[in-house]
Amino acid sequence: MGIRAEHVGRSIAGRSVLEGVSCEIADGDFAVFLGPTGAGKTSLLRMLAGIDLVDRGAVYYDGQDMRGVPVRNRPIAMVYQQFVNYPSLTVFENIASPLRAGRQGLSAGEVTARVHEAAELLGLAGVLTHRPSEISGGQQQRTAIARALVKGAKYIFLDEPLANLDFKLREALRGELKHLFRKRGGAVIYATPDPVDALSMGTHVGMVLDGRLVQYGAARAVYDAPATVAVGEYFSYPAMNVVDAALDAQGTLRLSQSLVLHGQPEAPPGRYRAGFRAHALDLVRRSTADAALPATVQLSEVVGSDTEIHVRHESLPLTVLTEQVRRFDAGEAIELFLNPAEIFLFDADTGKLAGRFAASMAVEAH
Amino acid sequence: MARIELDNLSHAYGTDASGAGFAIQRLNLCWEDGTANALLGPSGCGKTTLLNIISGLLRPGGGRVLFDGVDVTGKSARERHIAQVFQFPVVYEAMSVFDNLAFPLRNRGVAESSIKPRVNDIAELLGLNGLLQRKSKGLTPAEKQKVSLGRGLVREDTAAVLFDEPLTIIDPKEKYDLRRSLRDVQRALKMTMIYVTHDQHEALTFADRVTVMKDGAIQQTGTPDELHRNPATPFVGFFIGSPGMNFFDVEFQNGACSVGEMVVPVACANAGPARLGIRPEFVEVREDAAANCLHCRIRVVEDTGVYKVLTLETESQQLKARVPERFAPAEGAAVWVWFREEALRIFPAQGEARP
Amino acid sequence: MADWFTHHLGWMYWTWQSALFFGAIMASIAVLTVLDLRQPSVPRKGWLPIPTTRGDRLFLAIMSAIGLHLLWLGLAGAAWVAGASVLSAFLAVAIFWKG
Amino acid sequence: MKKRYFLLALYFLLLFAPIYWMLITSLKTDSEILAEFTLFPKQITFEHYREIFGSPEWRGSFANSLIYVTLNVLITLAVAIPAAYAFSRWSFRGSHHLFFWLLTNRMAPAAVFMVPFTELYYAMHLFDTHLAVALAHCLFSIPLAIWILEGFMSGIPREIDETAYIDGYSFPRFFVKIFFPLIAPGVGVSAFFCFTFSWVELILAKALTVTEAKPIVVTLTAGIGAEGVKWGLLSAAGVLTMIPGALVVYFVRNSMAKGFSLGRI
Amino acid sequence: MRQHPWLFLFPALLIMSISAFVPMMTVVNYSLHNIFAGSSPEFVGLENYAAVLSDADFRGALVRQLFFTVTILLIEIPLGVLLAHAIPHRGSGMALSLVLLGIPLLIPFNVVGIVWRLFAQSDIGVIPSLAALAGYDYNVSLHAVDAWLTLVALDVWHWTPLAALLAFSGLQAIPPAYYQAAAIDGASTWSTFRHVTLPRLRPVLTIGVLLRFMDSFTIYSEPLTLTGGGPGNTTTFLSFLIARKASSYELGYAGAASIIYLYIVIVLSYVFFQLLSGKQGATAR
Repeated sequence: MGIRAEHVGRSIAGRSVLEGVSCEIADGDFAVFLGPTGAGKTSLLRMLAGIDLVDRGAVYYDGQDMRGVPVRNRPIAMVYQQFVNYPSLTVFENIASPLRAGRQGLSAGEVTARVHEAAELLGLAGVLTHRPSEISGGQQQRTAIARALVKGAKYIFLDEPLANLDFKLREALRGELKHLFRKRGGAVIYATPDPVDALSMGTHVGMVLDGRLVQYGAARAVYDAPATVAVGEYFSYPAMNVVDAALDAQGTLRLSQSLVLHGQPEAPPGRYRAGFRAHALDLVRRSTADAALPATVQLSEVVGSDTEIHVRHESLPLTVLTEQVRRFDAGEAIELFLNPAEIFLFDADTGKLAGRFAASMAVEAH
Repeated sequence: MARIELDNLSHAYGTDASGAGFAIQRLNLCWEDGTANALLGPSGCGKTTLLNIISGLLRPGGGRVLFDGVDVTGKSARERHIAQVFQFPVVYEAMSVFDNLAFPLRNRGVAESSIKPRVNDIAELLGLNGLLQRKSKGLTPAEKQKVSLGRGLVREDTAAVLFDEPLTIIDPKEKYDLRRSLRDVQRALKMTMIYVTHDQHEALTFADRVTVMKDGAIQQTGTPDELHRNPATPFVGFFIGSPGMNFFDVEFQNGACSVGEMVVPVACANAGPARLGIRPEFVEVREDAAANCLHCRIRVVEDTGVYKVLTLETESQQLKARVPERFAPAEGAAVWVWFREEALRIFPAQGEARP
Repeated sequence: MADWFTHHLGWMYWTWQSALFFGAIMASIAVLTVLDLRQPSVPRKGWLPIPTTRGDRLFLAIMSAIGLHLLWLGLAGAAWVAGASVLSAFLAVAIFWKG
Repeated sequence: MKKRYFLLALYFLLLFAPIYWMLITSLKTDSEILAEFTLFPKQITFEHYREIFGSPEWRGSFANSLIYVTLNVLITLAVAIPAAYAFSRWSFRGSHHLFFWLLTNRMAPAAVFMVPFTELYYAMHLFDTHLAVALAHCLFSIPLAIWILEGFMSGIPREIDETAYIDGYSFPRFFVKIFFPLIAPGVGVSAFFCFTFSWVELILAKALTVTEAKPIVVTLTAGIGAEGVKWGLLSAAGVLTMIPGALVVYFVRNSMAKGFSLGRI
Repeated sequence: MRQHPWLFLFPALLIMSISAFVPMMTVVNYSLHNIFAGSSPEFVGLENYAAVLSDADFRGALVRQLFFTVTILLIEIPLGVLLAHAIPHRGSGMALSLVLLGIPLLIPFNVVGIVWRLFAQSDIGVIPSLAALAGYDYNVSLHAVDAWLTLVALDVWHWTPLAALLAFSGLQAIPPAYYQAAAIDGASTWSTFRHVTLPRLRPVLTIGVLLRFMDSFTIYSEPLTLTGGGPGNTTTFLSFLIARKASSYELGYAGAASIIYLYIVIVLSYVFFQLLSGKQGATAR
């Protein structure tokens, strides 16, 4: 059982914001909808939650059609990107509000106990008597999360809950959220523009692009087989390198003048767009199959404990992710190694995934 | 362009008796002429205050600001020939983009004939050439911010260009282009630039030398590599790098110490309490029990696509470890860890608390 | 009926001419509402200085018709006031068609 | 710096000169008012105030004003709060036009409605009642209140409403427990402006009342223009009419600044 | 979520329709008929309008009205901006200034008239006494110029605080970064005012102009108490004229004049409203 959406669509002022979305989120899933700003993830979340009306299609909870069921009667909780709390209530009262507003009939003692439990879990025990305006942004968002948790709702929706937080706080809360929401009875539905969030938190990932759900499936499966070049580009950090390439009948892939690879392609000969993620390139040879290519550094960026190097190989702009903190100067010549097992072949016209370039060498999916 | 020195600088907003109201405390710093620098720290650490003191928008409570050795503490922003770009876009909305970019030049009486090429150059650099005739009111926030950046870069006679988290509102894709443009300009014109941010990516990417600040005091100044490899304080260790450094409170006895049941093979001359720091990259994790390892349980596994970050718990505390993609054990599994000796860092116990 | 009317609404001084006038305005608002329900009007930008929907254009047409009549009366007096009506009609067409 | 404050001080001096003059006139004896020009009363007298409090006409018209003003504020808030909520939360067909139409009523000159209102309330058998004046003033106070309240409500994110529904609040409970405390300053400001408007409005109040509901503003103006105006009495009454406004502003003083910054007054 | 806007709007619309539509139609009916008490109305088309528009009294009142409104707008708005700059930006000085400024706004309009009548009355007022010292014979009920100046002074006295308060809140809302940027760009004081302050004040100033236009265009109580419309007709404004005609039961004239009056108010308000919504989306929806 869980949430099922069938051909869901919605228009605002005659313009469609979301079209033909179908997916099934089972109980126990942590479903992440990934997509750029304005793609329609928030709309999708709001429709699944019932905050916005569905213009077309239907949403089912546990097999029951939810059209016409008002939000207050649904087993849901929601956390917004903006820190939404009741400004006139204290943190304690905020967390207690779903317990008091509903018809759960809890005694005052039970309410207090459950609020304290949630507050403890989220490190809010010290600020329970404060008002939301008196605590930090991180604490405000934790309050909103505690309110969602304490309700015990079957389905919890989180709309970019970490987007407005500082980098370090985001890093810490990401792991915590995953831990908090694990092993609950229902499902978690989470929207984010950050591909790392999607992969590290989600059991399932839905890629939303231009008002459509382009691909939905187990997180790792989507990551290892992006349906289109657009999914591949977005669901990678840094963005996937995409290069026009030609594959001949002998299984030889020509990416540039000097970069020619041999493999056992899953696709027939023809013209392709070859995609490989930044970490498929490295500064050291990791296996004998790796192909070497010369490149010139354009810019190097330190990302956490890694370095992202933007380079040019012949006329192709490529991005490399290497696991160390190092500074490269612009214009510096370096040698890179490309792992052919990590090359995806996308159809040159439709952008659809045709297959891996070196299937036998592909890393096994987790 | 100038070399900028801060000499024993202090500044307080609301001074209370305890001195806790200090925004900046007795600070000494020097930025060499023509270098790209960053000031990195969490919000509220005093970096914007410091920037405003350098540009002359704020008079410091104590200490001096020197440009090329000349004391400019009492001079106004205009006299210092400083350019500054703010966190949120500041455009003169009634003017066109061109007039906005020309404004700092016109105010200083630059001839119209030399304004035009200069404005066009800057517009080209920032990708604003198509917008020059537009009213700046209708621009998107990102475009407005580029106009602000342009006004900061348009003057050639500035002593330094200061940036106060200028890319906060720019899209990630464009951030990269703008960062590169800024670096290119800096390299080409050998400008002295100071870039303030709370985002370690931006600081470490933009600057040759990064200064980490906390609570109005300098923690460390160095190249990105130095900061990452040899943090001077636990704060730097935690703040730089992702995830940040792990810390353990330990007691040294006979030149060694232990974390839980694991004896850490690190030499330290001083006996007594200390803090041990290790980056998650150097926490080694194995699935089977081994001698002298720390027994942990996996609390959370986060897959980034390139590596996995494990949050581990021992009896008494949590730590993070970074492991390769192929690492199989799932959440809840028992594992054993040890630390790579060469990566261990020792900090005094009386250092500041981890945030 | 007529008695009730005179008794309760007599103070409003209705005649069939004024009833016709208000009837016409009500009818045009009603027609527009029905049209808008069937096919929502999207604001568009024509020769008028602001983007307008159908409703805006009706408002502007009525207001400019009143204005033209008042102007005519003020400048030329009551004679040939039908001229103002003709001008208003042309203006209304222009506003609805290309406004 | 100095020049700025000098300007301000000078302005305040000019601002208070007329008020001061009225105040001292109300404290002077009639003979002193007419006989000589004095900046401070030679002999302070409260006889004018005593006369007002002793006169049933003055007392009655004070009471009449208070009654219909209170009625007006209550009716206005009761209908304006839900209407403002609709405007701030939903964009529905014709909402813009409706909003503008409402505002034009605020702009309409009261003189235009003088005769038809008289006829209307005659027909409704409400002429010369407090309710008539209160309802007539609603024409101006409702749009004003909707405008002010809409501004305050738009400042409260819709997500608060949604969160409340998700938490399980019914609409009435949400409105009373969560929403109302948040817009309370706006309600205060609207009440204040409805109050002042109704308290000072003259044309309609004069046209709709004869004796039963005759308000203070009419009683005040009645004596003007005639020969032998009782200046002392008039000043004292003027001073007294300023008091309720001052009291109301005292209660909503904290919300005023916010109302001003929203630009809705 | 389902939306029930009309349910929420119903009570307000009901009252507004009765209070606005019915009288409005009645006024239009007045304007289209010749009405004599006791007999049925005679439809006369636009005759009343022609009569009103060619009436010297009406034209005079209209011109005076426009002139008055423009005059006070030209004084009150700039003076308000000037005052707003003079108000301290924080602390108790600010609070005190704001409260003091607000006081005239709270005085009933006809009391304002009385205050100024006392101030300007020829036998008991301050102004005549001071003017006499300067050798000027000041008399509101005899000299049109004196009456005008006093009326303008009254309105400026009464309403400049509103402009000042609005401008002050507008000034407070300008982020300091704008002034810092101007300082760094080397802008002069005037240039800063012209390019930073003024454009940012525009929305609040437009609101100020709109409010002051609306209220000064419908001014009634103050001239009634201060000058009674005189001397002669020199301070007779539109509201005054219409109220006078209606009181003498010239309903056709009063109705036509009302409609013309209302038309001007609505057109100008519409223009301001459009300016406002164009410049500041949030306010005008």
